Amino acid sequence: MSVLVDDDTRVIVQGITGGEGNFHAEQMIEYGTDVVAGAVPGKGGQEVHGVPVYDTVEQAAREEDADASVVFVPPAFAGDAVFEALDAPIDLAVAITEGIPTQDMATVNKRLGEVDTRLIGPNCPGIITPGEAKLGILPGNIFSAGSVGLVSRSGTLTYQVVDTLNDRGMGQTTAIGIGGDPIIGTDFVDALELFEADEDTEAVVMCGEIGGEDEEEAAKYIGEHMDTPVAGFIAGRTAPPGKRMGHAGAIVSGSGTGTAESKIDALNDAGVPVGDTPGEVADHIEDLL
Amino acid sequence: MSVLVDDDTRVIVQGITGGEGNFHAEQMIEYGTDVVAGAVPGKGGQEVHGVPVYDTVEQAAREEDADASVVFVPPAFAGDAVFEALDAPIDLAVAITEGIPTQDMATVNKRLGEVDTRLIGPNCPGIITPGEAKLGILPGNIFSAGSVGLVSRSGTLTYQVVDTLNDRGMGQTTAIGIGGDPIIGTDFVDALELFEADEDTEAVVMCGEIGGEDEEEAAKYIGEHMDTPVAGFIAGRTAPPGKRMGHAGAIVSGSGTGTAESKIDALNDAGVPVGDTPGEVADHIEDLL
Amino acid sequence: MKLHEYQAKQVFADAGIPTPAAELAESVDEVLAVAEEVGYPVAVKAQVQVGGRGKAGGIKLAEGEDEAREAAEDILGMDLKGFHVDRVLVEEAVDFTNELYVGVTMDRGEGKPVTMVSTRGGVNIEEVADEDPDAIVREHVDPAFGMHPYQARKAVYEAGVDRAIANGVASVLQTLYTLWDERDGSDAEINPLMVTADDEVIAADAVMNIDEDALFRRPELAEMEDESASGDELERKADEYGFDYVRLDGDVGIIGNGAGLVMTTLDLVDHYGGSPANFLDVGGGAKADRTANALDMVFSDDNVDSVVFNIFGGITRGDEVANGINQALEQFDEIPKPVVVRLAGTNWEEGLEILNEDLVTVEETLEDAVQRAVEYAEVEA
Amino acid sequence: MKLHEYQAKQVFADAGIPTPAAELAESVDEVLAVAEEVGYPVAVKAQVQVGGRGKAGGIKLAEGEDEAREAAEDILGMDLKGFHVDRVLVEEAVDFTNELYVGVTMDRGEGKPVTMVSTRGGVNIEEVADEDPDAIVREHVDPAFGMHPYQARKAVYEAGVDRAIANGVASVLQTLYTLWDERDGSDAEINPLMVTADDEVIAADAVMNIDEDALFRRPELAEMEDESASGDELERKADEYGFDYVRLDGDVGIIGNGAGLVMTTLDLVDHYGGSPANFLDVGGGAKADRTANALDMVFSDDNVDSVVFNIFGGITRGDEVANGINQALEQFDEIPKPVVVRLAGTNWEEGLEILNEDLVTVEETLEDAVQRAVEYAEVEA
Repeated sequence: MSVLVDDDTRVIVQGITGGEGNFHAEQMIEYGTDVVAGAVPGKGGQEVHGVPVYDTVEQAAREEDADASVVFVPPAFAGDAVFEALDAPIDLAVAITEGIPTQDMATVNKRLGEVDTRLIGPNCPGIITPGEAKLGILPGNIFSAGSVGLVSRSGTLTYQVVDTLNDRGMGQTTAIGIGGDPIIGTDFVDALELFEADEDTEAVVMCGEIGGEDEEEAAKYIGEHMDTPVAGFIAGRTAPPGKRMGHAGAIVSGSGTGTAESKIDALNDAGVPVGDTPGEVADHIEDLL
Repeated sequence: MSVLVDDDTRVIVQGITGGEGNFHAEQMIEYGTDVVAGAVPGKGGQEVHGVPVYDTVEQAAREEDADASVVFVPPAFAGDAVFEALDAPIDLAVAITEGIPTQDMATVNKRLGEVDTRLIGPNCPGIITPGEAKLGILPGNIFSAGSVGLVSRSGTLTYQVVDTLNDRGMGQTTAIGIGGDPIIGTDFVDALELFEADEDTEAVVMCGEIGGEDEEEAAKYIGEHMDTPVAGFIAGRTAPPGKRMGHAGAIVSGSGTGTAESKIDALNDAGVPVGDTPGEVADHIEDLL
Repeated sequence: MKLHEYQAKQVFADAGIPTPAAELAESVDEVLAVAEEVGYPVAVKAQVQVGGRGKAGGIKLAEGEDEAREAAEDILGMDLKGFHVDRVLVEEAVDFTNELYVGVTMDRGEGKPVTMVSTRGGVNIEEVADEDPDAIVREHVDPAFGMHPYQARKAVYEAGVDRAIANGVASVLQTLYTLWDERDGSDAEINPLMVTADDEVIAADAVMNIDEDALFRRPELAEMEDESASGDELERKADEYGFDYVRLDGDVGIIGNGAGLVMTTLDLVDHYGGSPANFLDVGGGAKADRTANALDMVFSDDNVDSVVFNIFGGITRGDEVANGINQALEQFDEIPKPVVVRLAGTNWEEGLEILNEDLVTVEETLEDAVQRAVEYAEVEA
Repeated sequence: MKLHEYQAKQVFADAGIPTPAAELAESVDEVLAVAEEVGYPVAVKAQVQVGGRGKAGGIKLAEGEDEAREAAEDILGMDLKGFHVDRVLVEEAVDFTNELYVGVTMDRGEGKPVTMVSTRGGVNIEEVADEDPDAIVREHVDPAFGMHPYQARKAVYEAGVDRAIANGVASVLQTLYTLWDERDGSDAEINPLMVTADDEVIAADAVMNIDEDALFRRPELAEMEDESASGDELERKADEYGFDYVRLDGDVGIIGNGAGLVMTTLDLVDHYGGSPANFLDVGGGAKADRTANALDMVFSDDNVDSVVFNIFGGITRGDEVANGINQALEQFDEIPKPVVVRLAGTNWEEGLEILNEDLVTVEETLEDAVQRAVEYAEVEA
């Protein structure tokens, strides 16, 4: 078992004729993902990497019986592309695009409350179930199948943690990069709920960052609702308050909330050990398994 | 029993300091309606007819524990006033105002799908439970308590039908004027559902009009779901197609739908007798009771 | 409120929708001058607000000056379904390979806007809607979000529009929705949207109707309103008085308060063998002067042989109506047509006491009042 | 992107929010001329994008010409928290009876815009938020509907604003929301919104920050962007190179790909007893020239004693990074600071083969690389 995606997931790639979309569609196919269609307005009827392209997501979903879509569309048009996926409808949309205007995401967020589609991202590396399917830009070769669930706000930090887990022989059920933007579709709590419900996930690594209060909410959820053990990591403990560190989300706002300290405290209070280094996180998971 | 309003209903009057609002608030109070507050921005702290006025509907609802609001606000501001009532929140909003721009009502309609508040109107005479409460501009003295439910798109036609019923000694449980605008909050089917669920309503008169397809939908609902007998009346049988007859809703559009003939046929097919005159409607109700 | 074709085209063009080169002309000389400017062939199009202008001879094509003069002479000053033509649009005739339809309106059943695209443009779209509804693709818009660009593309591709022009058509539809939304449109349509040999699209006709209730916040459109918009003198008068009025072809004049009740009065006239001359709703709370104006309206109609005046008081008070009727009738030496009055509801008894029964016939019930008016009309006719 | 006070005030004034009479001045003479025009007393305000300008001496009140000259001489040319002041706003000093706060921002927790009103204006609003959160009324806005007028009124009445000015404040808040919404604001604030003795409201300060990701569709705002906005030369350079860069005060230079991983690298430097000199994210898919630029940045920082270069390849390929490092370092006769490289992920083996180990120290794990860089820094320091 796994979370959200597996080798039965039938995937559309929005923007498959663009540079990024084209490259990563190929990577996904090579990894074994069942990419069944592309969707690019005006490019219907073409084929890319042996996959038929449709003019609209709705057409692609209907004709190819797809249930997920990965969005590689430039930021100016990505909000519209995500709406198109939500309304197609489709079960899962994964938005890789970085730099979508925040107000566009606020209206997407409103729509998410009205439909059954789940959104991962934007500004995220995607989701992978090792050995089965990957939707996004995660480098497939560094993941290995196993029993640890992983959820992270950051891409390369995920890879670092996965690498450390692999070194200890601990593979992953599914890894979800939820993205670093201020407004995202799937947050820590949503992801943790999925891992809690997944029989094969025996422990979860949660990689947070300074800024916002998602990690604090996640700690609350873990304390109140989770049986599956969780170990945490919080990046940005040495970041000075008020400085923008890459991710728009990683701004320490207000006083006392959103800091690494408040997040680590909240997690510890919920019984979640937090590692100082990726190695320590792996230690904790070893203990918990 | 009755439908939606009774002598326990605690009513706010939005626009109570305006001409219409002031006059009808007094009429409502005289009729015995429990008017507990007025709401007019900038007029908070005043009293009108012994009723305290608040600056916002939310304040009025909270302070006076109100559960309904009647909107007497000029058309340019009425859409906003209805939104305010929906979000207060309140259980029932009755919009009397005529001439609200249709696009304003389209956004109100969207919001109605997200909240639990019921809206009656706009451009309607309101709702009355004879002897208990009236919310709107219906002349209280012409109604009498009894066992007939009444739902109508038109104000004065309602009075005509009620007058005829009274002449035969048939009083009303509740009468609802749903309004004649293209977009309204409560339609025939909604009102019929309420009457079907009301134990005291033994028969229902439904007064429709040419235009739209609400009567056809109502006929379908009656045929499939109603045990309470219904008699119908359709105004506009001699109206030429395409001519605007007062109510914006009363435009015969398309061919074959929205005409008096299609509505009468649909009702007859659902077993609903339709009177040619108000007197014939009363005859039918006498037969059905 | 309906915009003229030339006004709607101006609004569309200002928003970036391609329209043919054209100018308004009010005389034969102006027609020839404009035709010279835009270049032959040209279409000469009567600017009156009726459907089916082409079939009625209100649109003519001219290959050169002689034909243009002939067309101008034929159309300017003609009577088109009751409307006097005093202006024509002289427009570049567009060479097209295909005709589409795009439109936006409010779907009252759904309570939300709907946009429409069809490759069956250039014909009576209502007929297409009846005979082959699937030939018109409908895409509803959530009014809170507005139209997403993907929706315009989806509608266009679903309608089977050629991929070569799909972007152009989607862009026109998106702009049309925005116009409709921002100008409080009731309907906005382009039929046909012509496709040229080099895959350009161009709005060859333009319909833009505005929600009357929203004109207060669209002053730039309100000032386009045309006093002569209605071809019927009485209907223009009703506009002045602020009545909801529709002229019909019977002989029983009808006045009442509230659309539903007035329609019912019409129906009863028909039911009792008469024929309604009009629909006239004086509205709620009608005071004495409105009552007098309403009688003036109905008396002015030569077809009317008798009048039924049916008021059920709610906001409207019977005593005020009665005063209005007395005032209006007392100025006549002889009452022009017999008037039957029925008052019910608020203050009906006071009203009946006030009414001068030398001038009117009073009936207690609606049915009796209508029957009496029908009888009078039969006698007068 | 932050607008200067004078720019934000212009945007607000254009939208109809009252602002004091004011003009920009770049010399003492200009200050005096403007002061004469707007009339004494005036405020002379440094136009640099830092908080707490007043406390730092960047805002001075002048009752007459002498004080104005003094203020101008003091402020023009001063160094304000690292920013050189070359422009001041000379503004009519408003006589006020009360100071309010109004603001709009995105509530990321709720994922929707929030508008705020407080009667505790004129002070550090963050302190109010901490000490007495209920003194700030928050009204969330559904972004699909936009702000309903009733919401502005509700927020204003709930905040306890006097009824006499409630309409004025509600109208300012509504306009502020519309501006924020239509210009892709991240924050829009007026603090204080001054209330005058005759119940007028006037924006005495103005904050308007724009979502960088949306500047592409706000060209009129993008062109207000100020090249000198950052006071730090290296941060300006990072802007040019398109790096996410923050200068810190330690001695270990840090380069990496991906914000989370770079922050983790900073944390590890700290964990192993070192002190980070900067945050530098080269981003995804960094090619050779970006790699070289990143090294140039870090070498330019005099505080840096050693560099750790940590790449975990996903989109970014280890071989390309290695080439970039070689290219950048081969141009030096002597490497300015010791560089520790750790490559993992996509093509890391190819990368290690390419890397010139005469120029850099290679470590296999993140922990080892950081520890080595910390050691080097200790030696160099």
